[in-house]
Amino acid sequence: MLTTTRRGVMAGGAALLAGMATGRDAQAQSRRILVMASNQDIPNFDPHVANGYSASMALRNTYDSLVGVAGNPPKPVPQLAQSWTISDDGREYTFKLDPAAKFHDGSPVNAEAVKYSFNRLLRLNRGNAWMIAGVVDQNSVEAIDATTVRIKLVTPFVPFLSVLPWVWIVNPAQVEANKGSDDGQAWLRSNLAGSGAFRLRRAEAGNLYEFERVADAWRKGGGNLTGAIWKITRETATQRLMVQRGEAQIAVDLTSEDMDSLKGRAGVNLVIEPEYRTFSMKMNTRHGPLQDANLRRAIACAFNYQGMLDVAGYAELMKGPFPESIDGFDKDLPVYRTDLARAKEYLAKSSTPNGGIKITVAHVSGLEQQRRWALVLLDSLRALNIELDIKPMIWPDMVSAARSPETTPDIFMVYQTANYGDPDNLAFAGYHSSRNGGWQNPTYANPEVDSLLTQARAESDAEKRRALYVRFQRVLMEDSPDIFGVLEKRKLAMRSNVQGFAFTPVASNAIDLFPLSLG
Amino acid sequence: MVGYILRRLLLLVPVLLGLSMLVFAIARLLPGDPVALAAGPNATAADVASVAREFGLDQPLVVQYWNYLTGLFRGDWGVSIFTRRPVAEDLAAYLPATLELVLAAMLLAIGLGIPLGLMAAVFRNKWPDFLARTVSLGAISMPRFFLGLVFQLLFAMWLGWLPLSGRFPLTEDPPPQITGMLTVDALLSGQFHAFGVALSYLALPAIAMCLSPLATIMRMMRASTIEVLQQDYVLTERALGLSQKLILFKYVLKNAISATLTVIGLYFGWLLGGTVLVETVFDWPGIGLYATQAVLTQDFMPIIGVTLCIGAIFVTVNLVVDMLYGLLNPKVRYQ
Amino acid sequence: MSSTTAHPRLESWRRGLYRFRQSWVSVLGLLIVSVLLVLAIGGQHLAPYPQHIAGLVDTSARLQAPSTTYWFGTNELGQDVFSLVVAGTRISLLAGMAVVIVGAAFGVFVGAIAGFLGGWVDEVLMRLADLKLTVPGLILAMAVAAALGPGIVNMVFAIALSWWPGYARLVRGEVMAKREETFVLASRAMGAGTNRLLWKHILPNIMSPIIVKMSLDMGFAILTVASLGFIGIGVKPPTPEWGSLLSVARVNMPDYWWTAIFPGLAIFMAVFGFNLLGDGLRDLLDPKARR
Amino acid sequence: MNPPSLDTDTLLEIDDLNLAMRSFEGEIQVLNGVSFAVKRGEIWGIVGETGSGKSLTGLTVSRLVPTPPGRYLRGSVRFQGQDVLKQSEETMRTLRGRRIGMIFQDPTTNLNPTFRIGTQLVDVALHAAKLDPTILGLPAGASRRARRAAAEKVAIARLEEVGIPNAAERVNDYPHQFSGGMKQRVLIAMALIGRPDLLIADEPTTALDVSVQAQILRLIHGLVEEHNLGVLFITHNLGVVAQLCTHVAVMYAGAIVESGPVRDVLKHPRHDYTRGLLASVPKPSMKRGELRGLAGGALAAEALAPPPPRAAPGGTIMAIEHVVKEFPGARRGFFDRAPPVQALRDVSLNIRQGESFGLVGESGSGKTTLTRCILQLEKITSGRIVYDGIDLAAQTPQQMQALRARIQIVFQDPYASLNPRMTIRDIIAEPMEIHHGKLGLTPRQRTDRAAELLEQVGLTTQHLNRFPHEFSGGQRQRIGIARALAPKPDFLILDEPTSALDVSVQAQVLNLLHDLQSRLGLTYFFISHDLGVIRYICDRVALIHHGKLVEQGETEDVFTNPRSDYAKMLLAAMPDPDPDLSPLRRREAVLL
Repeated sequence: MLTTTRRGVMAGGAALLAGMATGRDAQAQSRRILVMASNQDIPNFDPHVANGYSASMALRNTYDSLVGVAGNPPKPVPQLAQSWTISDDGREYTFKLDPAAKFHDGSPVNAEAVKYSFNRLLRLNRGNAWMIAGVVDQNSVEAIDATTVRIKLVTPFVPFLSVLPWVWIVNPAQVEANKGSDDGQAWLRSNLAGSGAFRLRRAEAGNLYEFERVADAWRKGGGNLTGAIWKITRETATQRLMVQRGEAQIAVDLTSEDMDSLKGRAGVNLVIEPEYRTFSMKMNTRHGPLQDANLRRAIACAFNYQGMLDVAGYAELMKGPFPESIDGFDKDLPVYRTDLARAKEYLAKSSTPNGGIKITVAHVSGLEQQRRWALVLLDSLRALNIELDIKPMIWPDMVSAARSPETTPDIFMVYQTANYGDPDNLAFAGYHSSRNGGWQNPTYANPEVDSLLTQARAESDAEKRRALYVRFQRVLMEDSPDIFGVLEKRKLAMRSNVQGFAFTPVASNAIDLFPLSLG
Repeated sequence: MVGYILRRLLLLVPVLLGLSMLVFAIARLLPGDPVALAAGPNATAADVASVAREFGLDQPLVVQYWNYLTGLFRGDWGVSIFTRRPVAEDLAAYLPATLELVLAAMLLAIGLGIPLGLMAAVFRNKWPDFLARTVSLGAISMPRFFLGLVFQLLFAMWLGWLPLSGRFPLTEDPPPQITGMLTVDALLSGQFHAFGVALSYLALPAIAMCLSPLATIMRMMRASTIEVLQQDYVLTERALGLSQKLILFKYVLKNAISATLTVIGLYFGWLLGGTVLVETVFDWPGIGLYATQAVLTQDFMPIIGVTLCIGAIFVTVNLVVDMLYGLLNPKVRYQ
Repeated sequence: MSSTTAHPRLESWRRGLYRFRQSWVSVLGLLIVSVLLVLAIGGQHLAPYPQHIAGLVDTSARLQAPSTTYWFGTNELGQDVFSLVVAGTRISLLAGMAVVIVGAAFGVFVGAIAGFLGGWVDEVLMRLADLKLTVPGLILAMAVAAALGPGIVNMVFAIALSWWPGYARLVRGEVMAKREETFVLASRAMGAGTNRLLWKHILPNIMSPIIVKMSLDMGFAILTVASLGFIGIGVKPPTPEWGSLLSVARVNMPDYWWTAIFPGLAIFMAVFGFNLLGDGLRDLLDPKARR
Repeated sequence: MNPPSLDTDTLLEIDDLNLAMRSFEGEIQVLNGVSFAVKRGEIWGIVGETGSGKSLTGLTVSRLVPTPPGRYLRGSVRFQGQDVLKQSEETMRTLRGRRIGMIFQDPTTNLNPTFRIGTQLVDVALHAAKLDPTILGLPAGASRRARRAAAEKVAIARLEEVGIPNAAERVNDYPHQFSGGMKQRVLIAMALIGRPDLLIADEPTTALDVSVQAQILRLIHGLVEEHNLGVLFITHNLGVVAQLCTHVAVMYAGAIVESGPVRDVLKHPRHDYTRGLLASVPKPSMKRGELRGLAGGALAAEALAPPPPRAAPGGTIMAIEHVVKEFPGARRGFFDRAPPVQALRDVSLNIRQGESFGLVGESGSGKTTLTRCILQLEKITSGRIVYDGIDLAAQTPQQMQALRARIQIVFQDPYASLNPRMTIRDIIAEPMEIHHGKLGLTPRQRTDRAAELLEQVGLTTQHLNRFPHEFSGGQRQRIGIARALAPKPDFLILDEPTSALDVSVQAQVLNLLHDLQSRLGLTYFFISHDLGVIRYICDRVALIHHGKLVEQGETEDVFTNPRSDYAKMLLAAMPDPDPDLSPLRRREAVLL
């Protein structure tokens, strides 16, 4: 329990008390604690249940996975697995575990633990389970010997290595000891059973989480941090001020305006990098006026892309469903850009040639950028004599509205983050009809797209796969189900004494503490 | 008096029961689909249904309420659908911060509001009165969130006198947890340095929060003091030569305070329910933020829990106020 | 001393007016409220950039500091903050008024019934009102507004929901006091029915405290509306509501302070004005504040 | 007025005192050349009607008139030679409580409700002892504790002196645990604790019942004799002055119109106003219709043309038979209630057609409850109320509604009994609207009748569209009467209709009532605590005490030959405006 952890701290604190008055400064010196300001709480530490970037941050530092991710573009790197081999048909992966790897309680991280973890993830079917659901099943993971794991995929899945950093390995002994009636969920929610370089020292829900370096961690090297604090700071302006004042070393949720105001300040480094996080406005292709493809095209042509970019700040316009850096991106794709004449042409071909209709757009209330873009859209649509009703909705309502085409708003704003650098990640979730009713693709369905995506998933030949995705992009552009928005750049502010940070465009706000040092 | 207290305590039961019913009904009748959200972004309809089953949400509302109610008696406040954390645990984590803030604000408001109100009444229609009234009206009119922002800019950013946000230096260990209120815990464990530090963090949000009750208490105190000053017995006391000081601080004060007391009780509850604005600005990890988070995700167990918890505190505080009122008013006491 | 009951009404009006004029703060309040009313009525015509209110964005002119072109500067969409703030007056005033009127109407209805009928009706209604008072208003309003979705009507409803018990309590007390007044007794002795007693004798005589409370509540209602807007549960964009304007702009502090300061000041001024006026009105109308 | 002499016995000399008050209407002079002097052993009655400035005169002596809004224009107020108007507030405090004691009208509001009476007395004693340590009988420099203990002893002694039984225990009680008369005694004890030379009593008995009033008067009289005090006794009641005072000053509109030894002034009034005032008080010798009111400070012209003689009383119109009314006791615990309170205990009386029936009782005796029961505003517990042969309690609401037109009531407080938001026309027309079925008048006719009624009660049609606040108390009471007459009743309950009015106005209203009765043949059920008024207007009278009728009969009979002890006591307690009839003075004569 977290409270017990805190009790422990209390005891330690009491012991320290004597030397407190004099020892305070010295103690601060010897402790190198990195403070990260973020607006997301970490409500759950169960590696097979939790999701969200805050949980990812906590888990990637306290647990280990078979492979990690690093570099730009991101590449799988060894973590628990020292090395791996892939069968020719791409369906069998064999991992060689690092024999030094051990859990915090000292027991080794062995193949059984890997198997246990995969199966638990699948069994619970929560958290990141969707990443491997349908790809791996209960019988796929096989412990060959203590340090060898073989995973047989149910279907070919090219980006398999890209999802592995998000499958964490738990200590089966500890989970089994606290299994309860819910497969250890209650216990793991607030207790760690991992092997990562850090462990939780202090948890104050809604306020902060302090991590400390595991003294005898199996993974050697890395930075000099003795600990880190994930401080929940809801206001981005406050996050910025904290970095500015040196109260925090890293802020992860800054706006473009924040970045502008930090620019050129002494002691602050800014990281502004493209990332696999797309923003698009999904149009309801199954219900309401936007079933009419011409109207969709008209809107896509009328939209003020420059205005969108202006208010977005550090971002670039999307040129189709994929970021440019993703393999499979079609460089020659003809994208819609602001062209009123063309918009009016499309409008004339639609069932409402003179506009005069009212459509709705939903965005997540509180997401400032979405609000701004909704306003830009409102302004743009006036040129087509289309009225826009902006509905800020809370996220649960958005999710439930997406359930059926009838309740889905005409336009549905959505961010999609690629958890791995593969086109499948964005394309399958966003455009495959099996995902209809989910928020990533509430309505769009096209059998041709479905078959292209299913084929591409299994296609191990890179060239053929690329061709499939190009074809997919062309079909999609013709259908125009989305207004392709922007790729917002990742904006991190960092004190200049933070060393060892290397940007990776995957979940880069879930800071990997291991390599970091404080100078 | 004892009978009175017992009767009031007994009355708490139906009130809390009614409150729980009301809140439960409101929270559960709101539209929205928190279950889908909890099931995760990639959940299928079957997944959603299984989550609903897991939380007993497929049962009739009455059954759900009954389960909730019986759970309450076991100390089980339900589980957040969204985070799957027990609400009781969350409340234990968030509530002390809010209580500390509200108590500090109330202490400030009472400590300053009563003497200021007394002063304004004594100098009625003279400049101290006008000043106090205008400033207090200004304070009531100032949106707390706006004031918080201005405070942060002024005292934390530009002057650098006080910390920007939070409750305690991040990299230092807080005093051992006893009540969860850092200043109190620091005092209880004798860590006076930590007390000072915690106090410096508490100062800005508490001040931003206290202004409105301060002004109300001041105005109330002023009004009731003026009323008391016009009472016949004050004339008698003056006519018999008692000093102005004695009349004011002994005879008038006691009568005037009892009228103000009710406002204090009401304000306490009001502040508890309205901390979210200040907590947002100062990143004060309190119940208001928790509630807002729950509202935004329509996570009804925390909503019910918070509302019920605040309601219970409110009712209790008002019970205490009523008892104090009885202590100050012999007529009530002897009934 | 013995003639406190002898305040004739006209005299007290004159006396009140005299007091009202005596207190410069009340006059100031009246002045502020008058300006707000003018802005609320003629805002669309007074705003220099009415098209910005309707939603025109000009991203090339975003976040400009106050100047002679843009008195209060521009926001992140390049809209004129002054125009938005002026346009927000109507929303805030309307919403505030609606909250107060809806809350008061319902509260008066409940309070009058409870106070007049007494007995178990009174018990039930008042326990309900007490219960309502124990539910934190802002959280309830948040929950309801969030559930109903944004929009002025929903917001007004959500806030008014926690507004009525205050009126119910006030009216009940006043009705109970007035019910025992001799002139009501006189009418009862003549054989007057409930309707006549309530509408002709009791309610007209308790209007003063209700009006005073309403005017004092106006400011608070505006504040609550703004608070909901600030939390982000309020009106729909592009409606320029002060709380939402401030909420959106707080991320711009302190660099683009004008986007936040001016809506904040507008809220402050409106609430301040109504509070001053309400205070003055209380001196004018509330028998308890007289003497 | 004699020039003030510097007699050593002279406590207070007020000379040409002029005071102005600022209000929203501008500055008004409220005291206009007031002069008189008080010596030790003298009891000066300051008598006058509402607004005559008598209370302000009393407050001025302790300089308790707030300035502003007050402003002294001219004159001096010398207390034992010092002009209090020129003293500092500090010096004034050495006079207040120590040299000058004060008591005020309403004993229930003049004690601080949240403190034990002991605390309040002790604080006054400690204050006085600072100026005169002998009060506590302790050497200077005694410890705080000793001083407190001594002060408490003194407080108890004083309470005993003013006749509080069990004083040593009762110092720990709170004011609400005392009755009105006891509270006034406590206040007198408080005023006397510093052994003052001058006692200023501002209407100290007005809020009390006659019997209690008599006790308090006796107490004050005794204290003057014992301590050789000077007393300034402010009152509107000439009877009280006649009973208690040695001297009297009659005030009218801020000026003293006449002053001197009480016998001289009351027996041989020189000023018109004094004469008028005396003529306004009903006296046993007066026949109905002989009472004369005052107008503009002078005696009013003779009454209007004498009313036609009244018809002889007929048979019983209202029979009250064994009426009992109980109220549920106060809640004591969760389930527990105090036993029920019996407000009326087996009350029976008959009222005859066309007569005036008086009901006399002190506060809490059940008079008001009885009227409410008659009006069916309260349900009686048992017994019957039969009006014109009809059992009222057995009527359906519809039947009762019709009966209500016949039984009307005029209330005590003319300020509270008229709806301030309605015009006079609407007020008078209201019963006609309610009893539309019986009267069948069109709105136009109602207005006409309202005008007619107004003229009948001595007002004019111009008053129809005005609001109640534009009228004086007496005028309002006339409006109340007009309203009661509107549905053409034959039975009128008059619930203390004149007790809130000044005597001169009371006289006018009594005359009007008499006149109306003669003209319209009404039956009056007249409730009052004022025996003089009852004797003046009623044919028969009943005395009620603690909810029980103790005596009833022909008025003259009861008054001249009371049988019950209670009636005897009441009659003895009633202050008569003839100083020669003062029991206090009789004793004084014996003592001398």
